[in-house]
This record gives sequence, C-alpha cells and structure tokens, in this order.
Amino acid sequence: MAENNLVVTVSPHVKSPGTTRSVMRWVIIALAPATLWALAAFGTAGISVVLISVITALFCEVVWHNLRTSKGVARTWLALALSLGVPAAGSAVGLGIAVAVATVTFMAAFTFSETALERRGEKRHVFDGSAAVTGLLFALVLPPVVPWWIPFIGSFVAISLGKEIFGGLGFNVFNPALVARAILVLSWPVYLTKGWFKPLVADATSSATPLTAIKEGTLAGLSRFYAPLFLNNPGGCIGEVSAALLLAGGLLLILAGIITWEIPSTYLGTMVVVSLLVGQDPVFHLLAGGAMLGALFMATDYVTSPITSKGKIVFGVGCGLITMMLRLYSKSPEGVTSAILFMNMLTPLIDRSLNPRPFGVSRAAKGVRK
Amino acid sequence: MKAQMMDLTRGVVLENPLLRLMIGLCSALAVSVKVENALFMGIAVIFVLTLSNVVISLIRPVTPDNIRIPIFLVVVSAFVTIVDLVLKAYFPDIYARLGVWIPLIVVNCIILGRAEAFAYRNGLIASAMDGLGMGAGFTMVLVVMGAIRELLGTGSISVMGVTLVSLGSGFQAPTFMITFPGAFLTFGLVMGGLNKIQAVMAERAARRATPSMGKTASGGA
Amino acid sequence: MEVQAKTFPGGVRVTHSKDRTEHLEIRKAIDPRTVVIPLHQHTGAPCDPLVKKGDRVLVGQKIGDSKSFVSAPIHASVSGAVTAVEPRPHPALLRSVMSVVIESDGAFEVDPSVKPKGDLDSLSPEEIKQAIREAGIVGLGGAAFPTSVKVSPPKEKPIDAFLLNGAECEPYLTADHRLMLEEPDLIVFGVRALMKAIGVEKGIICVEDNKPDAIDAMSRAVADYPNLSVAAVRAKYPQGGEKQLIRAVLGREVPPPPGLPMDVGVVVNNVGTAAAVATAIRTGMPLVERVLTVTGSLVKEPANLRVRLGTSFNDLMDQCGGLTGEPVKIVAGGPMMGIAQYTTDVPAIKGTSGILVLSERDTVLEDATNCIRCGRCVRACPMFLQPLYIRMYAEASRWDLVSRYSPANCIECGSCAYECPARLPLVQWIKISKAELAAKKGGR
Amino acid sequence: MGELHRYFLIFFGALLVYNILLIRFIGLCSYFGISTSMDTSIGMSLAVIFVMLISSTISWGLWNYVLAPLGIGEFLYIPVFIFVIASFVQLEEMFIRKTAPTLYKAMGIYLPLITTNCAVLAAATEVAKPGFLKMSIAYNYTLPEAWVYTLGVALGYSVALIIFAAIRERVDFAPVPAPLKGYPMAFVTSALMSLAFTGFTGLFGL
Repeated sequence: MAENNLVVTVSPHVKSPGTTRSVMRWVIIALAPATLWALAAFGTAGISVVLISVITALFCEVVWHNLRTSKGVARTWLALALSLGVPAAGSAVGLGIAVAVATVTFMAAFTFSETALERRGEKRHVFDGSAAVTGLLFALVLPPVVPWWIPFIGSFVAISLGKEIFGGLGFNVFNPALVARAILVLSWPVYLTKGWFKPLVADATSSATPLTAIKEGTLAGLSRFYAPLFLNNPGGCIGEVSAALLLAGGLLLILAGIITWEIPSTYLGTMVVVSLLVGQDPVFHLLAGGAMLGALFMATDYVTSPITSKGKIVFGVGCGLITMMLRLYSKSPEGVTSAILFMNMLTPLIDRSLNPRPFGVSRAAKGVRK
Repeated sequence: MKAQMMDLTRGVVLENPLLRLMIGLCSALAVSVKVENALFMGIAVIFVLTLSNVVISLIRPVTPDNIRIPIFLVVVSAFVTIVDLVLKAYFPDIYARLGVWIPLIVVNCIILGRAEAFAYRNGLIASAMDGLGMGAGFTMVLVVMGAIRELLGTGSISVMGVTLVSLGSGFQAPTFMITFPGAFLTFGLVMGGLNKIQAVMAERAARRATPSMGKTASGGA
Repeated sequence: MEVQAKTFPGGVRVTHSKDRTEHLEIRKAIDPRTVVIPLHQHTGAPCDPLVKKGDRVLVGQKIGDSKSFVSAPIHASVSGAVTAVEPRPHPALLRSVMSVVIESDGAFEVDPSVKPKGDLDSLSPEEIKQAIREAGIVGLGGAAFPTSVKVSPPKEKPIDAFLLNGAECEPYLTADHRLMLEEPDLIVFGVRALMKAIGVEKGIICVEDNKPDAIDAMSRAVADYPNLSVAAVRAKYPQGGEKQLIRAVLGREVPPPPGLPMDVGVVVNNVGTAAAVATAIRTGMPLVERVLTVTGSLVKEPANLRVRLGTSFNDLMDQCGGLTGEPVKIVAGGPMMGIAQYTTDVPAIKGTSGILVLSERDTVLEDATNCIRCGRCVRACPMFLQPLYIRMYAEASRWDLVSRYSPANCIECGSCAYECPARLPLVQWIKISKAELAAKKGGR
Repeated sequence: MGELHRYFLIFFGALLVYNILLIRFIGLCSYFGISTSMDTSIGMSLAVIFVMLISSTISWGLWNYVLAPLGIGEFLYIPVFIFVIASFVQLEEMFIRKTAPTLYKAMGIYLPLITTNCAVLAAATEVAKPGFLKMSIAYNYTLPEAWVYTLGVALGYSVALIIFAAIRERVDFAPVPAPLKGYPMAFVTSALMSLAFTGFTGLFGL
C-alpha cells in the first residue's frame, strides 16, 4: 500500500468559481459607480459618512467574530470599550470632530491588525466582505449632512442587531442596513428625514425632498424633475443621487448572475402599475426616493429574500404594493424601508409555503407541501 | 419566620414572574415606557395579588373544586375594579395612560397562576407573603425596564413631575427606546444580560467549589 | 442536422475540460500480469465465487454468479491460475469486497463457451435476454444496474420508447464520445438487440450538442433504420441523468421514488452497454473489458483505454506516462459523481467510466462557510429539491423537518454542491439524510 | 360609501397599524409560548378568531342593552365581561368536543388557554368602551363595526403569531449567542417584527 495523502471527500470534486467572497465583491463593484458619483456630488460630507459607516461595520464584524470564536477576548472587550467610551466622553465634553477622527482611526487600526493577525498563522478568517457591503449599503441610505455619530451608531446597530445577534451571516431575518435605518429614523428623526440642502425644491420655504413636496401637493409638473432625478438628484440620501448609475449597477448584477430578475422587475413593475391606477406619474415614482436602490440592492439581499422564483415574485409585488401605499397614504414620504422590512418578515412564511413542484408530480396536480 | 422569608424572596429572584416564568407580560411591556407608569402598575398588581391570594386561601375550604377558576376570576376582578376606580378618581392622568391595562390585570397570568398554584393550597400568611413577593418581583423588573427606557428614550426620569435623574441637555436621546419595538428589545437584551451574569456567576462558583482539581471543565450556560 | 437542441429545467454549466482526450483514438491497454476481479460489480446481490485457489481459468469463463434475479454474473478477463479468493479494496464501495485474484499466463486462451449467438433476426427476445444475462452485462454509465433486469419490464408497464444515452455530461470523460465515433455500427446493432428484447418500436439516440462529430457518425449509422433517430440535446450537466434525458427528449417526468423510467414507458441504456450487448451477441464474449478515460492535469499522456476488467489503477496510470506531480485526489469516474479513492491499488471494474487524477488547482478544498441562502442550489437542482433546507435541518438532526423536503428524490448529481458559493457539502448531507430516513422508515 | 370606508379604516387599524401583539403588546403570554411550532400556532389562531368574535358580540350586547342603560356599567364591566368570557369558553369547549371532534382536535386544546388570554378580554372591553386604540376617527361601535374591529384584532393576532412561528422555525436553528438562546432571542426577533409594523404608523391617517 503506497504511502499517500489522497484526500477522500464526497463528490462533487470540482466547484463553480463563485464564492461568497466573489458575490460580495460583485455587489461592491455594482454599487461603486453610484457611490463615487454621489461622493463627487456631496464632497467631504458624503465621503466621511461612507468611510465611518464601512470602517465601523468592519470593526464590529471583527469584534463579534473574536467574541464568538473566543479568540483574543480580552483585547476585544478593551477595543469595544474604547470605541464606545471615547466618543461618549468626548461628545459630552464637546470635543466633537477630534474625537470622531480618533475613534475612527483607532477602529481602522484595530480591524487591520486583527485581520493581519488572522492571515499570518491561522487559516484565513472568513472576512467575506459581507460587513463591508452592509456598511456601504447603510451609508447609501443616509443623508449626506448628518452628525458623525449617526453613521457610527447606525453601523454598529446594523451589524450587531441586524446580523450578528442572529448568529452571523445567513441567519438574519431582516436586512441589516434597513434595520439600522429604521431604528435611526425612530431615534433621531430630525437628522434622517429633513434638513439637508435641496437646491431642487420649487419654493425655498419647505425644505423637503420632492417626495414630501408631492405629499404636501405643493409640486406641479413633475416631468421637469426627470433629468435631475435620473442623473443628479442631491435632494435624497447619498445612494439616491443617480438612478441611472444604480440601474446600471443593478443590471450588471443581473447579467453577472448574482441577483435574479424576479424581485427588481416585480417590485418596480408593481409600483408603476399602482401609480398608474392612482393617477400619479409612474416614472417619477421610480426615480424618486429609495425605490431604485431598494429594489435593486436592498430587496435582493439573498439572506432576507425568498429562495424560489415564485417566492421572489410574491416578495417583489408585496414590496411594491406597500411602498406605494406608504408613499400615497401615510405621513412619512418614503415607504421603501418599511416595505422591505415588512416583506423580510414574511419571507420565512413565503419560503415555507411556496415550494418548487416536485419532479415527476404531474404539473396538473401540483403537490405543494405545507 | 424562615419559611415566610423564603416565600417572599422566591418571587423576586428564583421565580421572577417576568424574567423566569415569562408570565404577566401582557401588562408589563406596554407600561414600561415611564418609571411612573411602572410604579403605579406594580403597586396595583401587588395590591390585587396579595389581597386576592389572601381571600382565595381564606375561602379555600368552601370553594367547590370544579368551578374554582370562575370564582378566582370574580375575586380578582373585584379587587381590580377597586384599583380601577381609585386610579380614575385620584390619579386621572395616570389613569389616562394606564386605562386599558388595569382591567387586563384580571387575566394577568401571574395572579391566576399564583392563585391556582399557591394560594389555593397554602395558608393565609404564606399566600400573603407569596403574593407580596411575586408582586415585588414584578414591580422591580418593571421599574428597572421603565428606568432604562425612559432615561435613554427621553434623557431624564421624572416621577410625579419631579425629575429624579437627567443626562443633561447635550444628550440627544434615541427616542427609539420609548417606541414599541424598543420595549421588546429592552426586555430581550436585559433577559440576555441576566443570563450572561448568571452563567458567569455559576462558572465562578463551580471553579471556586473545586479549586483542588485545578482547572476543571467549568459548567455554566 | 440543425434540429433545435432539447434540454431539461435546472442543471449547471460545467467547464467540459475534455479537450485533452476527446480527439484521441481508443487504445488497447497493455495486458495486465495479475487481475483482481471483485464479485460485486453491480447494483444488486453480490455473486458467489465458482472457482477456488489453484483453479485454471480461461478468458470469458464465468467465475461468479448469483441465484437472485437482480444480479449479474462475473467472468475472467484473462486466462491463468487463480491465486486467491479474498477481500480486496473496491473502487465504488469504499470497503473491501470478496474478489478473485488471477495470475495471467499471457496465453489469453478463450473459454469454449464463448460462441457467436447467431443472427439478430433469428434470435427471439427471450434468447437475447438470456444472452445478456449470461454475458453479465450491466449499465456502463456508472450506475451498473444489471441490464437483463432493465430489459424485462413487467407486463403491466408497456414501453413505447428506447433512449440510448450518449450524453456523457461528466467533465473530463470522453469514452462514450470515442466509442460513438469509432464503432457506431456496433452500437446500433446493440440498440436493435435491446429494442427487440424489450419489444419496443421507437429508438432515439441522444447525444449532447458539444459532440457534433458523434451526432453525424450516429446519424449515418441509423440512416437505414426508419424506427431509429438521433436527438441532439443541449450540453448541460446532468443531461446524462436518466430522468433528465427522458424529460429533455420526451417531455415526460419519471414519478418520485420508487418510480422508474418504465413507469412512463421508457427504457434508457448507455452507449457502452449497447456496444457490450452487440459484442456478446456477435462474438459471444461476455463483459470482460470496457473503454475508460485516464485523464487529469497531472497525467502526462491522458488516453481512452480499452481495459481488461480487474486491471489495477496503478498499471493504468503508469502506462499513461505516470504523474507529473503529487495528486490531491484520484477519482474513479467523473469529477461530479465520481468516488475519491483512498488507495490506487484498486481494480477497474464494470462501473468505472474514468480515472481522474486531480491536482490542488483542479479540485477545491476550501472550508465550508455560512449558507447565505442565495438559492443557487435550488435553481441548479434538476429534481426541483431545496438542498439548503435538507442540510440545515439535517445538521440539527431534525429528521421530521428533513423528510418534508424529500431527500429520497435526489439523484446525487452534485449540481447543488457545485454551485454553492459557501462550499457547503450539500450532497454529503443529503446522503446522510437518505440513510437516516431510510433507517427510520419514515422517509419518503 | 362613508360607512364602508369606516369599516375599512377600523379593520385596517386593528389588523396592522395597531396590531394587538406587536404594537399594543396584549396577549404576549400565549404568543411566546405557542409560536414554537406552526401547527399549534394555526390551531390557536383559529380558536382565538372563533372565541373573540363571539365574546365581543356578547360583551357588546351586554354593554349596550344591560350595563349602560342600568348605569352600573362603569363599576361592574370588568367582572361581568371576564365572567361571561370564562363561562362561555367553558360552554363552547364542551359544545365543540361533542359536535365536531376533528375541529376540537385542531383547536380544542387551546380553548382553556384562551380564558386567560388578554387579547380576548381587551377586544371585548374595547368593543364596549371605545378609547383603547386611540384611532383618529371618531367611533362609537355599532354592531357591524364591533364585528369588523374584532375580526381585525383576531386576524392581527393570528397573522403576527403565524409569521412569528415561521421565523422561529428558522431562528431556532441559528447559532445565537449562548445567553440569548430561547426567549431573549424571541424578544429581539419580535422587536424587529414590531419595527416592521411600526412602519405603518399614521397610515390612512389612523
């Protein structure tokens, strides 16, 4: 028996090139054009929000990873205490920006050292980029001019409460970025819904976005908003600057086979149908607010959307209906966040009841098992 | 005396209705928005629970077994009506806020639970002590939750118009804590925190109990 | 013949990597000095040895048979002395199996029982079935199901179509492809014999459209038989699966287990099986050799070899110029469904369709990470199952919830695990679930 | 059209905007206990819809035709309602056990649980003494409105319970941090569910 070190595993022995890491990389590539364009539009304000959000997300991921695998627990608790204590103390004493910069650089340094340590001896830690995606997506749903601690606390909440508390990637029920945004809207509404510069609004008095303007009925003749909304809408959140680049990124993901067509098309399609029924301008509704970002990048998050294509269609239609219902009949101008969170909640039920037809069971008698 | 103390403390820690037995949630979460609400609800529950335990254990010999539940209900609802009317008369603004949840004390699982499990089988003093203990445990948890949510949610705690604690004007309070999801989250995280503390204590106790055998495999959650 | 290529729902696009061997002629392997012939080379009851240590055997002589219906006799592939009848490592069952070890005397004297069975038209279906049974012929696609059982469906299940499986969708393997190019007439003869045995009128030869030359060769071979035709099917894995081929070509779906193709009036056989049937009838020689591909990036000169059954993997790899590096995996069969070997001292048997030597780069040895519910395994599954849930509930040993997703339907083609970005061993968990549910008798 | 519109608003308010479990926190004892399995959740939902509709009708009748005219409503409504509901559930359990054993098997075992369920009493009280929902539309319940309201509450209870059961079927298999295992995680999951429901505040002006 020749001495050999053959590996014996179950088939298959070859795999497709796609890995979780490559999926996340594709999402970041698809988001890059819209993000860069927004950062150009908003300058340092936008850049700092994105940076703080992404760095905090990575830091939070490292902290949770160390605690879960109890590696370097002491230094992790210390790092966590520092990253929370310093800003709290600093802002209490009114140090503002200096504290912010110090905290963010500390977090970046800690994250880098942890991952470097990880790569050296131990096998590469599963730093699959999902935290970076969550951080980036969360930054895109924030308005550009916010206090520095909004992306900081928001990112903490997104990673901890949105994902890691459920046990890590793949187990969370709700989209982490939207959980954070919803909690922040309920915590500090003043920063999240109003109060950022809007060269776009017809009259100077109300400082609302075009969407709120509709609600207050002060806006007529929406078509003149198509071009700016499509290309350069500084009125909404960071991610909503250019619907065109978001659409391009979304199509890229569909072509690359990362996301499937069902959710974006049914989501946006339902919005068009509903706005036609109600007599509103469908194109405007697609371009305005978080619809494009929501339908292409938030609703299509694997972990929190249904698995089967039937489930995805139901999910998309549900999101579309609720978004329009909230936009038309509720106080708040934007319905995308609540719509997607609500449908995320329904996803386990959808997955449980909409199963694919078993092979060999005649198409007529579709045996959908409960 | 030792037995009575046991009855009293059992409700507070070992069998805390809210955190351990998970009963009586109906009136707890909604009320934990302000410490003031929590206090009044807690006192109401202590009052109703203690007195109904006493009455139930008193009329124990005479209650026919098969219809004891409706009888319990009548006794408890009598006391609840008293609370309802007293609050409406003397504390109208509190009543405006707690209005709905007072009648719900009748079907509150703690009261029926203790009546069935304890009062119906034990003496007068023991039942009273148990009622008091359970009520105290319930109130304590409610007040702690109320404090956390009110302090974080509004930046200061004020009872009957008197602000006891305040985090200063600079603090921009996350009003999420006083919204509905905030209630669930606070309860969940506090319960988790308690489990963690209990696990750590159990581990330390286990390690202290067998120092001679060196680092043994510690127990804990 | 530009007919639109048919396909089935589900399945995955795999890189064929057949380029190194698809243009190589089938070469006769060097005759081995010793052969190890396991007595269990097929699905069904293992055979009992008919020879003992010291006996002299001839090529084609029956050395093992079983009384049970679902079985296939075993024959000697060399003439010489039996040196031992003892348990030896087995390439498919991953445990030692009773085998007959024969020392070849180099004469390769043929056993007198090997005589042509006569002209096809004069043979009755019963005689053909008897010839197939005696020749020990089994499905050479990989399942190794005794062909004699497959060609005798019960009366109440009428068969109206015969499919010849020339899909060979497993990457790297090119044995069937070469066979169709070099011996199309032998294959057609085998198909007609099988169809006569079953008593079916229509015969369709299915070939993947990534083998146009094979399609042309087979089309010419069936030109003068009106009831035979060639269907092109789109090259997509697992097109070679019985149920997927029937769905693609005829649009019918075999019912869930214990359903069989005969329940929808179809019998499917492999190209190699047809050739073996033709040989058994024309020359009377039982199944003692088969064509397999020895390939992989580490094999210096990969080849399609006609191998005497029982030849060891070591001999076959040596005559292909040996290895150019340290192999990570040696797989019996294709990379998608093949079985990784723990030793190279195993014999090539009836079901071995290829020997694959994979280097670090070819195979993927990454650790599994969390399932991100991307749904690719659900889209890839040709049996419309949901592998992620089977794994999730199996890992928590919740077999009641696992049985709700019917793992018994799984054909273990590996498409789900191939697609999984988290590298989760989905097929392994499904196999565990099948065993667990079967043991509990509760499983569907 | 006005009447139909009011029914829609009341129903929608009770079902989504003021969901009895996730927004008003009433009936949580059974909510956390029952939702560990889908079958029990469905059984309980059926039982709750059935009992709530009937007990609300009775309490509405009692309030408008007995308690209010006699002017003793303010003092006696608690004991009367709870007594009526408890005895009615007892009666009904016997009735179902005799007439529909299959139905009994599906939801019968939950009937005794319902006597201590706050949601049923809350709905009954609200139908009689409006004010607990604080909806912006002025209402004093006529019988059809009472039914619409109770149906909204009952369906709201069932929807929340069944969704939570489906989610728990997944979260129970997740590697949640040790101290959070079990009930604490159920609370946190409900927090996020409540977050999703809070998205509807102010819908249709409710």
